[in-house]
Amino acid sequence: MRRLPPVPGEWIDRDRPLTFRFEGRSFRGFAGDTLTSALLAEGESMLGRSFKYHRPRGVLSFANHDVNAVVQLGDQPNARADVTPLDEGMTLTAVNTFGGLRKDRASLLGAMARFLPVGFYYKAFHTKALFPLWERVFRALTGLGKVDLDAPRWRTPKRYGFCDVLVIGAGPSGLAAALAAAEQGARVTLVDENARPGGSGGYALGADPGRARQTAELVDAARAHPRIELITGAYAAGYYADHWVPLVTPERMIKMRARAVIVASGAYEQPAVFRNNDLPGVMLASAAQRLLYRHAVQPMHRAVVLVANADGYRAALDLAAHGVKIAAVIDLRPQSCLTDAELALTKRGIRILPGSCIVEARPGDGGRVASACVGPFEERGNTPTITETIDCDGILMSVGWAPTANLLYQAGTRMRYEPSLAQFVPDVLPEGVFACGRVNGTYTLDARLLDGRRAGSAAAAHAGFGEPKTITVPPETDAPNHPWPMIPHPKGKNFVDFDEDLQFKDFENAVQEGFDNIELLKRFSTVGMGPSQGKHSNMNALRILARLTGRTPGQVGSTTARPMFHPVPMAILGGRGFHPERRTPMHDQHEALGAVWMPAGDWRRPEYYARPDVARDECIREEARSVREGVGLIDVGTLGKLEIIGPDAAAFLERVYTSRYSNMKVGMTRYALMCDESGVVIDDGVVARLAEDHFYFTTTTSGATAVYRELSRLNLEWRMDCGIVNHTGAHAAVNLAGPRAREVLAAITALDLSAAAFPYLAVREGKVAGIPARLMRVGFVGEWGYEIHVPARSGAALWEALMKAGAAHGIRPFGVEAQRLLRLEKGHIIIGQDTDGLTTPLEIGMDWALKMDKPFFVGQRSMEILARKPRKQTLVGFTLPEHGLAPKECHLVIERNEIAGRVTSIAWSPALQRHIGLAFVDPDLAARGHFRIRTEHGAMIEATVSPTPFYDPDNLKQKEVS
Amino acid sequence: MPWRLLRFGLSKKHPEPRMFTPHAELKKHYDVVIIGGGGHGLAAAYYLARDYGITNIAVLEKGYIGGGNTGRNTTIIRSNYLTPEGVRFYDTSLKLWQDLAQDFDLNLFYANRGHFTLAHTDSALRTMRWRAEVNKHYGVDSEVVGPEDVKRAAPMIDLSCGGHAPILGALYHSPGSVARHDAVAWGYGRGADQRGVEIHQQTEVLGIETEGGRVRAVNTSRGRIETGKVLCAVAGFTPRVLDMVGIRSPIHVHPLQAMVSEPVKPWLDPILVSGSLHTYISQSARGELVMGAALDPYELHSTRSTLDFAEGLSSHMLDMFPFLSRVKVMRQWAGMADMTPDFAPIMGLTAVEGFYLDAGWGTWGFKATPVCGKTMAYTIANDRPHELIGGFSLDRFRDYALTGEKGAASVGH
Amino acid sequence: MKIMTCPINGPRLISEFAYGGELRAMPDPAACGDDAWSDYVFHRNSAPGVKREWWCHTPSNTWFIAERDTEQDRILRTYLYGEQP
Amino acid sequence: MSVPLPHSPAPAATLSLTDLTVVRQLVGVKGPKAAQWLANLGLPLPETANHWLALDDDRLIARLGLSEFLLDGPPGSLDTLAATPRTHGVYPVLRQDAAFLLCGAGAPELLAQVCSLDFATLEVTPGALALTSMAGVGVTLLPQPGDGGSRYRLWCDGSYGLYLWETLREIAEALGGDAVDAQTCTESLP
Repeated sequence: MRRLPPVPGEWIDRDRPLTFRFEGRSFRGFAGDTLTSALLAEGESMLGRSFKYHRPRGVLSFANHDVNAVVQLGDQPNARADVTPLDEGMTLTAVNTFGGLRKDRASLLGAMARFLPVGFYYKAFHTKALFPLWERVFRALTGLGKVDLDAPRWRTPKRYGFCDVLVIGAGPSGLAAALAAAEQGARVTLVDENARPGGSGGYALGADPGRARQTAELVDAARAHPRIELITGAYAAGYYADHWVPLVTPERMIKMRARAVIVASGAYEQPAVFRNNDLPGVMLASAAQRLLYRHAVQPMHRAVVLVANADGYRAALDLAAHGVKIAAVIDLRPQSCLTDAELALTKRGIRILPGSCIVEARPGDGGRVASACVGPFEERGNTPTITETIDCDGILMSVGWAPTANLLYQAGTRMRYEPSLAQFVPDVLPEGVFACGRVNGTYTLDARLLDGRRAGSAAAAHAGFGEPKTITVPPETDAPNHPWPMIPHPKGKNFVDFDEDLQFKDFENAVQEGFDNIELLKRFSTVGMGPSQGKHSNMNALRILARLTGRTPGQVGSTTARPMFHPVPMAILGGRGFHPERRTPMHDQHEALGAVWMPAGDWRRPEYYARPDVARDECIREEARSVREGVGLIDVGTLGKLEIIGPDAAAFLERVYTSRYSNMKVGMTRYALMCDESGVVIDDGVVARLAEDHFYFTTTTSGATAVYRELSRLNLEWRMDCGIVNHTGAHAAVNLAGPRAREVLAAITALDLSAAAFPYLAVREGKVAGIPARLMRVGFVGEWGYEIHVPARSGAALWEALMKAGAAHGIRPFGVEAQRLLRLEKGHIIIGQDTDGLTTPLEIGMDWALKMDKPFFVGQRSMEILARKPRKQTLVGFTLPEHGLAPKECHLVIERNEIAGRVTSIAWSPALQRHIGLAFVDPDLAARGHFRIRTEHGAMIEATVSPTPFYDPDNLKQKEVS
Repeated sequence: MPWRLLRFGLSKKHPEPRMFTPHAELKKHYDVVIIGGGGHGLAAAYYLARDYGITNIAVLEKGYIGGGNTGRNTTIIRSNYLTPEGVRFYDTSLKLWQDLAQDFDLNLFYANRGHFTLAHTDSALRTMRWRAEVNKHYGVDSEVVGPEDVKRAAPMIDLSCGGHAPILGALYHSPGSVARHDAVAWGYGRGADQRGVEIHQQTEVLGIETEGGRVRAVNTSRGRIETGKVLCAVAGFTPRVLDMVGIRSPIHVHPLQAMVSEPVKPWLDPILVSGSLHTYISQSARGELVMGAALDPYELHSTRSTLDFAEGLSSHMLDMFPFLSRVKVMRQWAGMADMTPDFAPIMGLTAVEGFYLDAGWGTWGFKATPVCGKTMAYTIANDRPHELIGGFSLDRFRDYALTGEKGAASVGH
Repeated sequence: MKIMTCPINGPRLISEFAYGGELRAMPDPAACGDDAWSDYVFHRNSAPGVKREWWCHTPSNTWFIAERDTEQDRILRTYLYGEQP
Repeated sequence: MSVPLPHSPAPAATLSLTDLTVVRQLVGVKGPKAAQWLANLGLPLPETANHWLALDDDRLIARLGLSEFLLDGPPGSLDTLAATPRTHGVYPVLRQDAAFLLCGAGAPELLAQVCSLDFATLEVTPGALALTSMAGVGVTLLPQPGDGGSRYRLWCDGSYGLYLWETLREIAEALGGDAVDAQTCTESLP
């Protein structure tokens, strides 16, 4: 057992023991453990396998980038053991093993490593015939966890949040910054990804409890402050424009908008590169300290500590103070700087070997590190000779840090390499973005606290609270980073990137092949592309590239850090998933009548009304027949419904539509066609003149929003004396059509419906079933009919009244499909179906709707140009023989084996007892009068050009039968 | 094990030569200067050298090769377009793709997965039937299939898409493939380099000198070069370069974003695209889910990422694949797309003699890399547009003769 | 997400707005030749820089002009059409 | 100085959602002369854009943007206004909006889940209202400070009414709140 007696400030709750299973064996831990700390406490050091070679791996960072210690946790494919909280009864397995963690058959790949150098897969497997087979092998080996295809959708309560100053990282500098900002009056949100605040102030102690106390006091002060909101267990997933930072908790995302952002995210400790630096038991010093102070876990009994800075000595003291035997401290530096920590160690009689390094670590049974082979360290040298082998069951690495600058980069910060620190530091920060603490290049505790206060004050001032205080932060005296913590080894296995199993020589090879630019190197070697996104590998990769190309790290520069900072579950990003849906006031009536719905933008419309034991097409034909022979009712409430009022109303309409409206009589309607500037048809509808200065007009369902918006803009630009009102949602509308329509309507209105009083294409206002209504006599479906518009809240009542009044006449509701058929019989086009993104009015026989003698309309000038060009295609009506196959919409017209057009609409016409349709064809085929259509199975069907309308060409249906 | 890998194991020193020769200096003069070291520019250089013996070429790249949209796209390769011009052009490209890895002797991970464009509305289904018919006419394997076929190829999909946009059918394009994008640039780059082409990275073009309406020289961050022929192949940066020669175009630059998940064991074989949900997805050889969506809604010459993109795309993905709820998004990024009014490219000669354009690549440029190289090489060598790109000339806008590819490219990919 | 400030409704997420394209003067259709017209309809200089654009706050249907740096993704100022400060 | 919103869901029963659609009458008017027209009818007007004021203890007038107005009252209370003929520069707007009321301490959390507006800063100016987007739908949102925290009136296009109602109710219930019928909640509006 490696669990220590209670450690002051530990995060575990010893009164709440938990049991769980890992790789088929059961273990115990405490509430407050993470999977890793619990397993280590139980003496388990092998936690996972590496991605490429399947080498045994244990703890590296214990800071949310141990991506080799990843487990399958129910429907979570890639749960990171180092940070996933332990829960009762969890069942875990290591991901991507073949036959279990201990006996992973794929570990064979490790033995083949020399055959699989960097980019090996670019160099083989690519013969055309064989690649598909190889690909299957790759796909079997690739990937980490398994997706549970039965896992349910998880909807999360995403929310927006607001604060004046957002502080990211609640370590010493972040705490100091938050307090300083709050004291100046700002509303502060302080966020930390750990379960508790304090950061390194809680574990990097050098066995000095005073440091912990100092941090604890800051935490208490922050908790107590009325203007500080502390959120723990949440990470800032990225920095987005205008200080927008998503804070991700285990349950949800808070999209935090701040006036100023302070990045106090600290630094990642970086590994030293030596042979077998990946053995279980070899870890970053800070990982060991976190295990110790947070979870009371003794990570090893006998440690060798590889250092190049004061932090390493403090780590050694922390371990020594908790019963770990420090076999030796190996210092890469020729002579160390005699810090207090170092003296304290010497007092304890601990060996310190300056100017030395670990040449390689050696495994014992079970794969855990058993000894460290030590030799002299020459920075420019090759592999040192081993002078001594020291037994140990753990190695700590403390040779330097990389700033956690991901968010700073995303915000657009320019970083510069500071040689005295051997590290990148912020050079130019964007407006409203501040940095403090380790990420800002200050490492000693006192300096970090000062730096925090400085940033906090400046950020508050930027957010409009108080004046920025001038606080000077003393420069670092002792470089916290070693510029070259690398020990080459002929046998390799000295890892730089643990995600991707990249060794030192992989980088030499990549550069040799010409990938000597940091971005190219990344793309070729995949360094930093694994799940940890380079948190422990980018800095060393950069140092190696700089060395190999004779440049400084500053000249090499670093790769761009993109969101996410830590990976974010799709459900956390997706939230609840809003899908706005519009309903007409008659929705429930349609539902009750058995409507089969079809989407129309945000709307849903009845495609047809299903009847028991009647096929779809038959239902549609019955609906159509009832319109032709009796009376039908359709909900057309999804049409755009606009009004334009004012002295310039007519003039305005004449500028946006192609026809003329100034000469329209009050009480009449007229077809309206709209083009864009290039002369392409974009919308159509009907314009009704209600008064000299007042028009009511409709648009297509899909065009409604865009048309209203664009007309509003044009009205602003043209400064005309009229106003446009959008009544699309405020009006319900139906079309009552059929020979009996007038009788039905007459029963519930006092309006004079005689052809004389209410002629074809007229508009009238009056009451229908007591509801104030606008009625238009339109002929879209080719029968005597009325389009009736009423206030939306009366829509259902209108529908009920008409259905009731029509019952005696056998009224039937009809859907979109029947309407399509009926209008096709009349040869009316549907914008978007009988036109496409390039169709001009000239191609669809709408020349009559173009009033070219008007002073101006949108698209007019382009139309003049188009009119002088030969037509590429023209829309014609056609009929098919009474019997035989029929093509579908969008089947092609073929002439001399070339594409010569396409069918845009086709249907079997009950009225004509044959298939009729509309098609785009070459003008000469239109002239010839017949053409051939090819079905999807290649059958050729002869079509005859036919004038439209197919049905009632003389429009007799609209005339009073005397 | 392939012999190549044995060589790695058995040779003492890494047995691979340098792919791209470094050149300390720019020459005073080149026969052809290619602006843009992406897939298109390098491919043009490769074919100019290989097929026309023109090797005195400088490829100028302001960043690093393949660092633009070549390295930022989601690598979908298909030819099921809508217009005859488009179908012939992209199908030629697809055939070139299939042999490219062997030509290069470099594994491009060209993986034939099959490509479904899902239809959620009857009008979408209509457009797909149109595409299928045009495709078949030109011998391109493409057909309209029903929801059950989609289910068969991707059994885990929720055909109702959470009840919001039920899948009515799809356009199935069996040749649809994905490839390792970077390797394409490296392959063309290495091939061009071996044939004497000079690739100059970190070399930015600052201006283009013309005289009497023809190209004379190019000014770069590393000095002036004289040349009579310049190819502009800088998708996303086209307007800036056109500005140097005073050419106006209909191109609008919009960011196109994408994101990738953590690696998971492969569960998705085909490439799926949904027009209505504005999403597309495939699973890479690394096990990562590569996901994309529609263009950003407004003009912007920047590759910044937005949170609303990741939110919207995730939500729509979960409509199709609810079980991805706990799969994590690892990284997001963006490229800059040259959009044209008709969603077709702009290629060929221009009003400035000796200035050739390979632009307007919107969201459809990667799949066209090989054919662009071939046709632009022909066009430059002969100072005459290749017959395959006749429909893509800049003049078509002046002449109101657009090439309506919108129906096939609107959601890209 | 970017914040855009509607002159009437104040600062909002840019997702509340619709982009209406660059503010451009239309040549006199009667006076200009075909090529000049097609150039106006299709072509522009799209090189990045500060552009004057139409934007609409959709919940209130408020159209206004935004001066926006299309390279830096910065909105310099917004004002109602014709009320340029 | 605005107060931070709580990030934890509100305690149960401190959140209620009410559908006022059928118990309120709405009248809309817009246009360059709309303000003058209303003034001539003797109605007090909010001075600035996107502000509202109470006409009496049961009716309110809201200024939407510069030149559009929305009047809200019990059924029949606005008939005369609705019947008054328009004059030049005055454009009647038929309002058939869905109308909801949101009350209780849980309201801010609910709003933060569906709307990107910082209500804390909106509410520092008394009488302010907002035209914004909520769960993907355009809404007019009007905070009514009252004892027991803010109450929020909101209106959206009637065709989106059911969608918005169901969306808000689902979230309200998740937050421990519930839907309350109009009568129990309409006394002392606005």
